Amino acid sequence: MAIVRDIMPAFELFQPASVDDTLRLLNQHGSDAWVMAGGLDTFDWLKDRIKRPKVVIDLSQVSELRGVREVNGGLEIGAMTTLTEVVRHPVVREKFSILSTGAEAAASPQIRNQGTIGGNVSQDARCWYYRGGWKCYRAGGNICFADTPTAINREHAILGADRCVAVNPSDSAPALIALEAQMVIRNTKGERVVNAEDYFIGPSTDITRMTVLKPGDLLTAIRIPSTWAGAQFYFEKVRDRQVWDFPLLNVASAMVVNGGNIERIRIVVNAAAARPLRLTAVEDAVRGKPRNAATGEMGGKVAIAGAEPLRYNGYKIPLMRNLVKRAISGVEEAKWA
Amino acid sequence: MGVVEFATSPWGQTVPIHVAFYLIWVAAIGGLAFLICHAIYVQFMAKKEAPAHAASVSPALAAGIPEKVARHSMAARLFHWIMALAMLALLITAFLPKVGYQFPWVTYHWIAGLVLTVSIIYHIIHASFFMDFWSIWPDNIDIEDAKRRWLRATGKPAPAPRKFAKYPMENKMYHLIIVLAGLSVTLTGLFMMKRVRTPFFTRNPYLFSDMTWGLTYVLHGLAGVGLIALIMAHIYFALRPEKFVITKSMVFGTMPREYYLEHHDPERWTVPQASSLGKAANGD
Amino acid sequence: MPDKSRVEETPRGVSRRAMIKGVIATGAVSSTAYLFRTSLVHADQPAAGSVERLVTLTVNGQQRRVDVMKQETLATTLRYKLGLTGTKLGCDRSECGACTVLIDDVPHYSCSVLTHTVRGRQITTIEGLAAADGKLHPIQQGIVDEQGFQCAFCMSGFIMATVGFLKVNPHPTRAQLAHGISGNLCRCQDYDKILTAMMCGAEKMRGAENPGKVS
Amino acid sequence: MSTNTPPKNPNYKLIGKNYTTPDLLAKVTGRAKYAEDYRADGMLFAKLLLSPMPHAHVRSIDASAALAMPGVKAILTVDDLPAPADAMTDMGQVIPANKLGERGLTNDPVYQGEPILAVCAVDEYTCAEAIERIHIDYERLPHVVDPLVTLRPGAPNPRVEGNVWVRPVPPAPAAGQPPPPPPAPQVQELKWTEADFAAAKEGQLPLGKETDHWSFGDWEAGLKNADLVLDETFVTPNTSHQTLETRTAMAYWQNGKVYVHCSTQSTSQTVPAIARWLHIEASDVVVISEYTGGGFGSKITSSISAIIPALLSKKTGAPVMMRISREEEHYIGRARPALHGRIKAGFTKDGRITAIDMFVVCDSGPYDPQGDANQSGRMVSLMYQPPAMRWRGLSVLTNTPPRVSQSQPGGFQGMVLMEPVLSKASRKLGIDQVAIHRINAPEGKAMIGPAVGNGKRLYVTSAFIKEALDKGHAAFRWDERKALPKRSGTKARGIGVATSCFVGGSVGFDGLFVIKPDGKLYIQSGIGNLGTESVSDCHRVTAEVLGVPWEKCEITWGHTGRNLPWSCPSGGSQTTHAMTRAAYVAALDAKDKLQQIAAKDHGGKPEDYEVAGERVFHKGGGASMTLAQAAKRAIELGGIYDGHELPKGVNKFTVASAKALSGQGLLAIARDTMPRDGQTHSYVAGFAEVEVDLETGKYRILDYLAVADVGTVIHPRALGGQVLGRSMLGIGHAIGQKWVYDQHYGLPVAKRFHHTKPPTILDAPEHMAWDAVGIPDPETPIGARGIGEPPVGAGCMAVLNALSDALGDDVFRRAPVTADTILASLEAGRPMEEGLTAHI
Repeated sequence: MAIVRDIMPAFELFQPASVDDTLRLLNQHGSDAWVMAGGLDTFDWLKDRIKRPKVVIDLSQVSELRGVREVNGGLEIGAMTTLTEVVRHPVVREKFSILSTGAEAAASPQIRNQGTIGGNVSQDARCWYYRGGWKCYRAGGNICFADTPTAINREHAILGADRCVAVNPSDSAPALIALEAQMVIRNTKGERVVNAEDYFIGPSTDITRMTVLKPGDLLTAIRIPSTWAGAQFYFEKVRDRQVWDFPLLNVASAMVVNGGNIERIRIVVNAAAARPLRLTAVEDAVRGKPRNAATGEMGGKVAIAGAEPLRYNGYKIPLMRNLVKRAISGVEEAKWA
Repeated sequence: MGVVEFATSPWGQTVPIHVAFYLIWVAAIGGLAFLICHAIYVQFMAKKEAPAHAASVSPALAAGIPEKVARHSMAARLFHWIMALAMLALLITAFLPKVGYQFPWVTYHWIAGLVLTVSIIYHIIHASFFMDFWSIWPDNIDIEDAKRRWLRATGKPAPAPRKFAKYPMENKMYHLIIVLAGLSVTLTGLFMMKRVRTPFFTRNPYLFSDMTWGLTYVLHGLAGVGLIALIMAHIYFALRPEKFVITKSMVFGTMPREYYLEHHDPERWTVPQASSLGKAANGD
Repeated sequence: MPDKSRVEETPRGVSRRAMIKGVIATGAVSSTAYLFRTSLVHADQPAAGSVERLVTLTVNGQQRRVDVMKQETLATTLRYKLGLTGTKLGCDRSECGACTVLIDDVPHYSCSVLTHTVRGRQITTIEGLAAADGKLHPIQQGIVDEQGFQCAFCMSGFIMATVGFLKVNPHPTRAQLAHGISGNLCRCQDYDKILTAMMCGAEKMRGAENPGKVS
Repeated sequence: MSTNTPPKNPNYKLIGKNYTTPDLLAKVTGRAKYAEDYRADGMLFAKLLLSPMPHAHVRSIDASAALAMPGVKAILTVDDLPAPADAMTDMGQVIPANKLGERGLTNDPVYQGEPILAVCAVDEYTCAEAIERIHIDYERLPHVVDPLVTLRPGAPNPRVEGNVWVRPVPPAPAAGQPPPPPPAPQVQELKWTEADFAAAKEGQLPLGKETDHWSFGDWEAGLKNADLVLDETFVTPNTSHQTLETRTAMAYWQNGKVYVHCSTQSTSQTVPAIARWLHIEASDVVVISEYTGGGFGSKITSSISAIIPALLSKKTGAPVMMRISREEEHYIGRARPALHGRIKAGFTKDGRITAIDMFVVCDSGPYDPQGDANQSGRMVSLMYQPPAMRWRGLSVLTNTPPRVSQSQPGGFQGMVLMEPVLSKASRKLGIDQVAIHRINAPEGKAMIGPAVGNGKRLYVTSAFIKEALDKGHAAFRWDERKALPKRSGTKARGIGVATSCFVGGSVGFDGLFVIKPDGKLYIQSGIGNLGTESVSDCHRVTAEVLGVPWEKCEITWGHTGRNLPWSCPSGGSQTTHAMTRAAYVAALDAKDKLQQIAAKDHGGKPEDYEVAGERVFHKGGGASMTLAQAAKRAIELGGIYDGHELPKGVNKFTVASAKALSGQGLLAIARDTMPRDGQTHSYVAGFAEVEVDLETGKYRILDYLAVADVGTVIHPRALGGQVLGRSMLGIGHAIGQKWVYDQHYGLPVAKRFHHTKPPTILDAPEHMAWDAVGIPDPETPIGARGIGEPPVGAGCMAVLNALSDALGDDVFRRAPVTADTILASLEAGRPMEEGLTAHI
């Protein structure tokens, strides 16, 4: 079969108006069904004719999945809330600014106007071999094209690789994990809630999936507890182009400092592995220490323990070290700045 | 739905990538079906006549047979059980994730694979130089007797089969098949280690062409699912009452004199006389 | 790979298209519709509960009845069924912004919006900006005054993105405006002149809204 | 913010003034029609089937299942294409067709993505499904995507014939005879030795056998007597042109003529190109391209793919549109060839270059040999004025998409290879960057390239780059910025300057317009409308010379069925120079005819009459007539006045148009035969300031200033757009644009914008400005030169020189320079990128 791209193949389109209807459809069509939120990840797969779902279930009409609600000091964000809505929400900006910073770092304005928070955390890997339609492990094959003697893997993983070396590209995910967010997942059997850090899975667990979502599952909401409201936050994304680009690496930290000492801290990096990595070792190492450059340096060194570079991504190790350092002790800006 | 799964290579060519995973179930169900049928057959259909044997043992010779006939040396048993463990580990790590139970399996799998390979190499050397190498391979008599048994089992006239040598026919046949499956699975497996991260050498997935790799995976898969059925059959026979003596001999190393005299032909499996048993036990 | 069933159903597809042609004949659909006709190969009957193909869109204030395939993007509908070719396709992959239109005043990449998802929403394209009497929108005027853009293939997208951004942030600094319209690519890379033109337009807009403070 | 104050000639009413171009209103309202915006009754669609392999032979094609599908109308393969035709230059010189050249479709693909066939159906959905039903049996052939790999002993060749282009030396022209056609280039096999590769140090370009070379002066002595000799290897990137409008085309046949709606940089020049590809008469081709969504060299005369819908239309008897997707554009959309370069340069203590020894390997892609290799040497010889120089080069083939000239072809790569040497020298010798550029800069009729046929070296018409450097030095507050600290906190900052040059104009084209009885000028423009606005800018000269207000000028462009004159290709910065000259001579022709008509009616000699203020009047008062009256008289007089009699020497293309326009008024027609002493070139000096984040390797461009030496400024805003726009093109090459190929499979993995990184508005310098020296070129009447090309190298290298100023030497040795390279190199204290591997 000759390959042709850039024309979407036919599919059956359903536009349920409620979560219940959605779940019923998901249950009915099982693995034939493709859930579409903002569609920005979806359209790439469909237009390339690489993935060909028989049925597309468009969530755009499910109003109950939209919007940000305040729930006892925290927030409950509907999965279909657009990144722009999240970025502009006053409470997010005021209490959980790390999330607005992270979400605003994603993609481009138009994409944020359409892309949803649920879609952003559930998006598929961007490895250019996988996305190019090469039949790799993640695509059900038996090879990783990005980890071969000739592979170009500048954007790939330095940690947690297992056959597949793709990374998770989400910018909002690390912020959510830092905020101890919880993901609300529903299917016809009922509802379950998982911690954001457990929502993402690596290739060693399931090489073909990025999250715990299975056919029939629907991410309905993301809950942010009040735990870290108003804490000191740090988010930084390093990318090639200042807009419209996935992270080479990003870091998010939430910190409570008392008397100059780090009392509580959560720190997460993404695009270093197939899942956002919460750096518990770093958290343990710096907790109780004074918040200063020395502690930052130390945290940075702890962060990169066990990192394994590929041919072209060695830079990610010092980059991760430095970003973690900054996430702990901040940036030393230039005098002229 | 084919037996082999194909994929489109980066050059747009259709190449095999591995066996269709439904074969796991085919093998499992097939194995189960076999042993159920076998059980039913043995239970109800097989002729219940006392096995008539061509010549019976001369009392003089029988007298010399020790109480416990040494069958498997410690070394041989050790090998068998290590291999068995490795094999089980391989099957579990290979197939559980495929049937939905996810866990990081790759490392365990290749480690178990190495254990299996080493034990097989050991076995080959040991069997070739320290054991009666030919004792496990079917000989003319086995084949002739197999025919006789079949004719008699189906009620046709045929001369009585002779007693077995050291290993019953089924045993020998099974070994033959397991050798084939085992060798293909380990050889392909060794090459496939070139595609995962191991401490031994740098990965090179481009060692072979897409097609060669595909066939390697297919062979590995076929042998793999084949082993599911084989192992099931093996365990089944090991647990059958009439074969249990043999199973015990794989644990303790010896089988009782009576069983030996009833099933085995001292002419074809000469065991050392009682006097020299001690010596014989440490290695035949 | 494409399932045979679809091809066998073609006869039905054709008859269905004939019905749609009828609709076209009534003038409800722009006469360009048939140029990018509903595909024969994809003209099968919808499954129970799935979307109906005949939809009503509100484009530049007008109601337009149009026959839309399930996988059809808004850009395709606008360009090939409603004849609104001012909306350009530069990448068809939400990577260039040339196809930017306003949906309920919010800029979207029309190449990455299924037409079926915008039923009942207000769509504004470049053709809908200038006043009925032909008076240019202040942003358009700003470009004319400053000779913004070179080849201008990206222009309508840039204009729609700017108009959408200014609705939320009418008093941007040059840097803020740059961020606001950073979802649009210009390959002539006339970015400096574009920003100058857009800032000029923004000024005019503020002037137009409160004529008192025209600077 | 463009702070530009080009000195304007006070006598000019239009030249040097901003105005609203005639195409702008349609653009801002979305009414402007680009190729894909046209519709025709019963229009069918076409889609391409692309080769999945980088090098293969098609054994067989089974399209039966596809053709059996309802809605599928036709399939076009290479067998349906006309044989390649020879080309003919304006001088009537025949350029034999390249037998190994590209044909649009092929059974022997030489790069992944090369079109094998096209399917035509009622819509694209059907096309796509049909393509998936086509089975093609390929024989895979060895491939190579890295020019240095194919030069290794025993390495595969990208084409069956070999791996390098060799151009046999043309025989010397016989006395009095026109030069014989240049012999067709040939592909041969060339392998370097293991010793060649071993001789090069890590990261250094091996110097194996070349296929082409030239030299002037005693370069060996120059290097020997130098106080400082640098030997630097640098690699420039392959970059797709990535015009925002892909090369979509729609075509149909009417009364034996083919009408092609395509995307092209040039209008009249596209007619013969399409005629040649279709192997039909130029008079049977009508090109419609009123608006083109960018070219940058990739659409100089449209694209060969435009013949596919034309031929399908012939086959099906219906109009056919072939939309080209962004991914397809990556394959057939053309790209700038990468140059691997190594330059050995000698300097005196005070920074003057003593000699340059330059070696380049040009990745020419699978088809035609690219001139970039040779041009890089020529431009280095002009920009840095070495007293002695040797240039050696190879044009190597690879199984990657076809290359073609991109803004400042070769010149750009020359600057990118030489500027790092210059800035390193400035640090080693402790000489200011601006000073070292100034001391080596060309001046006046500066020499360029090696000696030609007559044994003499060629020279340029003029060069005022020193003035540009001085202007920029002041405007950029260079010395103030230089005095600032280089490091603070986690940041480092630096400033950089770079000079750049390229061909700035050609000669010999035609002007054509009619003064009608309504007193208006109806100007015919054969110039392409690709956004530079030269399509109308050049004709401001006509109005200026005749003293007609711009409001009374109507310009017809973009449709060769509307009687356009023969114009230069809109490429290589020729247009402003060539077409202002053509407009000027046409205006003189009109003036001459007006004076003659006035003399006829009112007595006296033509030279007694003056043309100004829309009138032709007797010097010192008295008789006069309006242009409207003169136009009426011209029709009455007929003959040469209304175009019934046409002058000799004008291109036949223009003659045909003039005939169609005759009798409508006073017809002005002329070919530019004005003298020119020297080769016209333009120059730009770029200044940049960057800030590098030492912990992430990311850098921001804080400020950028470009000062252009382009002679007289015709249209400031359009010029500003060109100077800063093309500077950004160069900056894109500095900060991120690239190709990425997997060498094992020979396939691209970077096909999307977020992979190939064209700069966004947020990657542009935070502050940008431009200026122009504004000194007229002495060798052309209006004094205007072209500007499209030279800003590219200036933009790229001003930024990279600023980066070196901030970080010091040996951090990077190829472009683009991205965060990963900077961070890894700073971490290791040496260049950490793979210096020579292509497409990483």
